[in-house]
Amino acid sequence: MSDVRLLTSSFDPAEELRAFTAALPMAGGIVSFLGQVREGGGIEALELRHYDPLTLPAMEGLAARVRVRWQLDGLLVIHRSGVLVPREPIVLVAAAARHRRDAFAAADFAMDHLKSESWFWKREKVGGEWRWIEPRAQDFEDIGRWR
Amino acid sequence: MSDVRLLTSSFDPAEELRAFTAALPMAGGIVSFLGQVREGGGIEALELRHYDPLTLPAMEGLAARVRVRWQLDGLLVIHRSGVLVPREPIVLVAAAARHRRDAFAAADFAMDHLKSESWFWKREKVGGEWRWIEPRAQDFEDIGRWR
Amino acid sequence: MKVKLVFLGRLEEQAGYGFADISPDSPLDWPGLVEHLGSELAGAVGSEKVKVALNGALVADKYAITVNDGDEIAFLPPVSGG
Amino acid sequence: MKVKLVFLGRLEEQAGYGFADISPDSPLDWPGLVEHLGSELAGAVGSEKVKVALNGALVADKYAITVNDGDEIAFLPPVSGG
Repeated sequence: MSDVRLLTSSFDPAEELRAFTAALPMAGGIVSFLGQVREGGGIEALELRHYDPLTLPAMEGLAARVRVRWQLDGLLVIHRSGVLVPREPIVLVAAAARHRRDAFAAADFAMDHLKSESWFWKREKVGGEWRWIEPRAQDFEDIGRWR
Repeated sequence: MSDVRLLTSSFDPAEELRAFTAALPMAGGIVSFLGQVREGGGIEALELRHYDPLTLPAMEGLAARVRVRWQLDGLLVIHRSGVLVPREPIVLVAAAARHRRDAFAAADFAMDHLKSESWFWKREKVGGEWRWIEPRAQDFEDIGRWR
Repeated sequence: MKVKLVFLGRLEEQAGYGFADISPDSPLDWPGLVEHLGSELAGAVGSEKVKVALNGALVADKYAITVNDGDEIAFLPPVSGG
Repeated sequence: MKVKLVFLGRLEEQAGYGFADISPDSPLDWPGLVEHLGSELAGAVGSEKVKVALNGALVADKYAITVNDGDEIAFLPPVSGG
């Protein structure tokens, strides 16, 4: 079971995890990653833009690659688009597996690839000014671990 | 902030994660591991026994080691003791950090050490009979990765 | 003929708009396409780092595309990390 | 004097009880302590794999302990994985 969603309004990560877990009683372990808009650093808002024809299909493609690579009982990928304020959830990935190592690796891999390869363009608002966020060298290093 | 608890009755992992996340607005990423009693395989119940003078202090010691090793904003470790039925949560670990890699590594390390070094003895009930669960070679391999 | 251009990320800021329709007389190759853009934007989309999608499908070699009536061309700068 | 013995995990099953009080006449060393156990249990707790806690603190070398009045001795078999 893979559940991949691109949302344009806020979601509740705790409830999503509850529902995901409840649907997978045979999974021994569930690893999740939740990314939220950090409070502090003067960031007033974060905007994520996507391109409809590419963004969700690429997320679904990533989920399929993860499912081939690890033995999972379920995979959840939720990513926001639009304008977000501090404390709002941006991304939730959860991988359920019989074996703990598979769940950790799958969630970690999915996040590295979502961060560096998925079709989102981000800008942040600081002091009333929007500025685009550039790719980070760290993300390329992260993704390089899987090659 | 470290929150380490040894519980003798059931808990709600989704609500625990919600509260943990809400308390850490400056954390960009939260990685969690939830272990639950698997449904299936004929397992009717799982019992975890602990030894009061050692078990919680050792969990607290593990949390302190994790905090020294990675830059975290918060760490949550909840472990059950007592008799559990399928679908009940056994363990919840969550690590919140500014950097995703730290959160993944900290949660992964904490789980490997909770599984193989913490003072719990487990038995499971299958077909009305209790049987003790022995240490698994896999757990020693998992823990060896961190040395 | 009519062609829709889509600018993502900071290219939208450079273009001043997210979408634009152009009406060329005949199918366009890459040089023909970028002629419809201002020189600054033409330089920006020409960068190796900017990828192109034709009707929602990423193209392997943008310099080899042919744009026909009704096509949608999206210019995709590097995605943001973090 | 009075000493409390605690058996964890499968040692509890082998002992038939989780706790036991013994009343030795004088402080015990390791051989003196295991004399108070049945031979099967004495063999089991003698294994290198079984650790010992004295008054809630893990001891580095169980064969070197001295047990005094009021002490609690816990016998800890390998913890379960999974």
